[in-house]
Amino acid sequence: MIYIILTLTLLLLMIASAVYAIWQKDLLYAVIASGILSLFLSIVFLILQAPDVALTEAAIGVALTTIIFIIAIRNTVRFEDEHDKKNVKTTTK
Amino acid sequence: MVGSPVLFVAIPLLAAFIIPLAGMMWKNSVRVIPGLVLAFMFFLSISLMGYVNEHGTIVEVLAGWKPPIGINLVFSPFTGFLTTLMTFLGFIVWLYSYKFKRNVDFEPSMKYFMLLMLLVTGSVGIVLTGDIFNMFVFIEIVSISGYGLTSFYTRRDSAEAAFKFLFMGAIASTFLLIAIMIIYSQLGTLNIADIADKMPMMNHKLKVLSLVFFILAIGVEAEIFPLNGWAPDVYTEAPGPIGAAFAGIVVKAAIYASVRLVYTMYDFSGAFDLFIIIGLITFIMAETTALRQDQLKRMLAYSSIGQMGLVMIAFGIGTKEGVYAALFLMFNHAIIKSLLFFSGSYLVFNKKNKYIKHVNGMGKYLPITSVLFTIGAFAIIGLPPFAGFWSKLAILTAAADNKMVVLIAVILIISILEAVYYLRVVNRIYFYDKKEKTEPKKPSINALVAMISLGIIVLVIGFYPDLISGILDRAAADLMDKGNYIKDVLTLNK
Amino acid sequence: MKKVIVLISLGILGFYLIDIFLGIGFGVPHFTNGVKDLYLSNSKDTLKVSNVVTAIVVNFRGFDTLGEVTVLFLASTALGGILYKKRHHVGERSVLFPASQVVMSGAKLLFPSIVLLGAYVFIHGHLSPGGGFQGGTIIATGFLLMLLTYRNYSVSHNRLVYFESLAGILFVSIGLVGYFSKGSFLENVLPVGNMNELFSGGVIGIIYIAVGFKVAAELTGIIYTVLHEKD
Amino acid sequence: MEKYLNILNIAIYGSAVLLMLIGLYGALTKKSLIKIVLGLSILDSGVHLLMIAIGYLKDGTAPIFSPGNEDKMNIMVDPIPQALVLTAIVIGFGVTAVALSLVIRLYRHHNTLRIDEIKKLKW
Repeated sequence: MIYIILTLTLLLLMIASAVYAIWQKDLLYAVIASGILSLFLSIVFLILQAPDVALTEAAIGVALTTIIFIIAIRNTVRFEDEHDKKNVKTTTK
Repeated sequence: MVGSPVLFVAIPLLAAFIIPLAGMMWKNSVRVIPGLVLAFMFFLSISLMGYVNEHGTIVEVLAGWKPPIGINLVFSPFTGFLTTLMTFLGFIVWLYSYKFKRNVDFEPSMKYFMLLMLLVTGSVGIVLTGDIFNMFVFIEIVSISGYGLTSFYTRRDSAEAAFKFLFMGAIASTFLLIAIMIIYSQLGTLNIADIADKMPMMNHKLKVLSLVFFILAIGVEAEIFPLNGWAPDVYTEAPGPIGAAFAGIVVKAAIYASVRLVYTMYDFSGAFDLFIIIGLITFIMAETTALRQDQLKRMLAYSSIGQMGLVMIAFGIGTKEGVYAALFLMFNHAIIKSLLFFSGSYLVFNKKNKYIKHVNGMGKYLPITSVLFTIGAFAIIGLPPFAGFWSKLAILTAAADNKMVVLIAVILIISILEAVYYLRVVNRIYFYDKKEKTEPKKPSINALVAMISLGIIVLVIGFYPDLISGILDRAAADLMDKGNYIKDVLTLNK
Repeated sequence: MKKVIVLISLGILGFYLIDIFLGIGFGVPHFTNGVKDLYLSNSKDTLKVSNVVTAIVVNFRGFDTLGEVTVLFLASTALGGILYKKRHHVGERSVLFPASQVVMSGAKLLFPSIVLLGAYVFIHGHLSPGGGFQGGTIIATGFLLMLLTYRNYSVSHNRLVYFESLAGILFVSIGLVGYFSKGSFLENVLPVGNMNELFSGGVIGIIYIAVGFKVAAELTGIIYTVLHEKD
Repeated sequence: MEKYLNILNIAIYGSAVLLMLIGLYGALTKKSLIKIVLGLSILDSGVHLLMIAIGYLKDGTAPIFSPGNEDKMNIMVDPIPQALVLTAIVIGFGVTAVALSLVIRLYRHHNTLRIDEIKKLKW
């Protein structure tokens, strides 16, 4: 029972962070959200009795993918609407 | 037996890992080693073909586990024929681009040749493997080296083309995984022969849906109509020889994968009609679009897609004659389209956008290249003394045997279109005056050798089609014999 | 308009997927005579490897893993080709922001233990969850930490190439040893030992160590290339 | 218990499919190249969850013969999808890395990440 509630909560959180990652205009937040998605996903893998996959997902999905996205964002632009001057002004000093 | 099929994968990978080390000691080794490896693969496949003709299909077991458990490689007359073709073309592409990259720095040239070698290896792996997940891994190897090669030139548009390719390829690979999982969840195995054996146990609805996912996934690489949006851009932006490699090697491997699925794995005949419909749409759309192109490489790309449509139609006929025609067409297309890409990229060398009008009057300045291009153009249209004629004849006879009159009419009409746009280019080469002052680039020796050998093959096959028909016949018989494939793989005594 | 088309087609796709997988069912055995039981029993009895996933990844389907390692190798090669620029000026290293003293000492403290953890994970790949890929990634995250923390931390490119190439050569040569001595590529040539001991499973441990080194070197290389890309 | 399993059936498959659809939606409709790559990686996550879910067995244990666990072969979850997902995750990372490097190069040339301003990338 407790496992089922835990699983359902994790799945909900996962979906929520996926929606947030797609919806958010600030790419940095979006990428962090997708990292969180991977974190929840790796816990779900653990519940589904796949420790190897959970370990891989935690290492690759949470750490490396997120970091490589962040590096890419830093080398390019941070906002989805990059020409929206107001947006850029307020957040990148 | 001189070697075994596993060396087709093991040796190139070993070489790929050695090259960075060897490159530190002797800089030229980064171009020489891939060539040696490709030549080795070609000779290995020829010698294995000889063995297979006498002793029958080789089934190679990996890691010592018999097929339902382990992965196996199958070297049959059919897969062997494709392997020989691919490795030969790989070697020719290497030969063509050996000096081509001299002006490029050490590091990019190392990457170019390494990616080229692994592109060929991945394609050969797709053909040889007997396991669907292993096929997925090889498809990914081919795709990633394709992305790298497409964006090789740091010109503006190559990265766009590569990104487009990557976008479609990434979605396709998820579809492929879904299809593999549907099959696995029902049958509990990943081996193609085992799946084919157990296929009647599977629910009909899931069978259809998994086939749809498979076709959606493999169709991206096979340049099937709605999924080939990447192809013209990639052919235009990639280096010239890579266009030939895509048309001659990668697409062949993808077509092989879809044919293997429909002929061996699935057991319902509706799939053949699907092939004909897909092929017809692809053929008509591509050839009519090719007519409107004003860039040479784009025109060649659409023509290549159209030819693939024709191959799909021929496979869709579903008889042994149809398969024979399809294989002949694949062989011809690989050789001729490479010749066209090779000579075409010299005709419009260093021109921005590579418009067709740039070939004006090249007949005087680059006589040999122009003649070779003309041979290629005549051959692909299907004019009688050249190789393309026999394959078109074969497909028309196969269609006539099955009384597919509409099909014959469509193929003939579209062939006229094809003739129009190729002859337009040939016309410009010989009967127009050159306008620009710039001196055209003369092909280097190795490129010339590569092109001439392809041209000779086109002529020889054109005059003596019997040289190859025996091999094609055995290959076609091998593909049609599904029970034999299953028996060869599953009743392996080791 | 485009969004509507996309939504409709996604709806169709979603409907079919849900339909397929609800029909397949969750938590119940789906097939009767699949290869699952063969893998489980062979891994236990023949190979004496306790982690069945490792046995599958490295031995039963070791060819896939070779391909997978090649995919990573290709990715790092293609990446270098894509981001290649003529002049390599190694000036100011770009980091996200200058790290504070606390972070610097913390990273220095953490780095050896992360590497140790990674090594532990791939050495014990056949006994417990984990293995070459996981361990290699953990080591790569250790290097990532150092790269992000220290402005001047540099990984010797040549050393990465050595590790990468030698580990790859080791993997393929173990496979070839199996091919030449037992007749099949990647076949186990060493004694399998006893279950749940460190030296069990024959070549599996060695291959996974090679994979670990290779993955660590490749991932570090990928991060390094992208990180130092900035003009 | 049967009912709970049913709930999980719908929940796990539903959320895996939903993840895939969200990812595809992002990849197909968004204008920013990084968002597109992000959508592709979410799509991958969904497929991985789907694959693991297929291998799951009710009340199963992880496929590891740890001491004291040697005779539980019948209730072990299916190890094969796990091995496949392991491969697929690593391959997915490789593709993501290549995609992002292409994005960086496109930005270098065009100084923008919006596909509607990079002319050819319209589809």
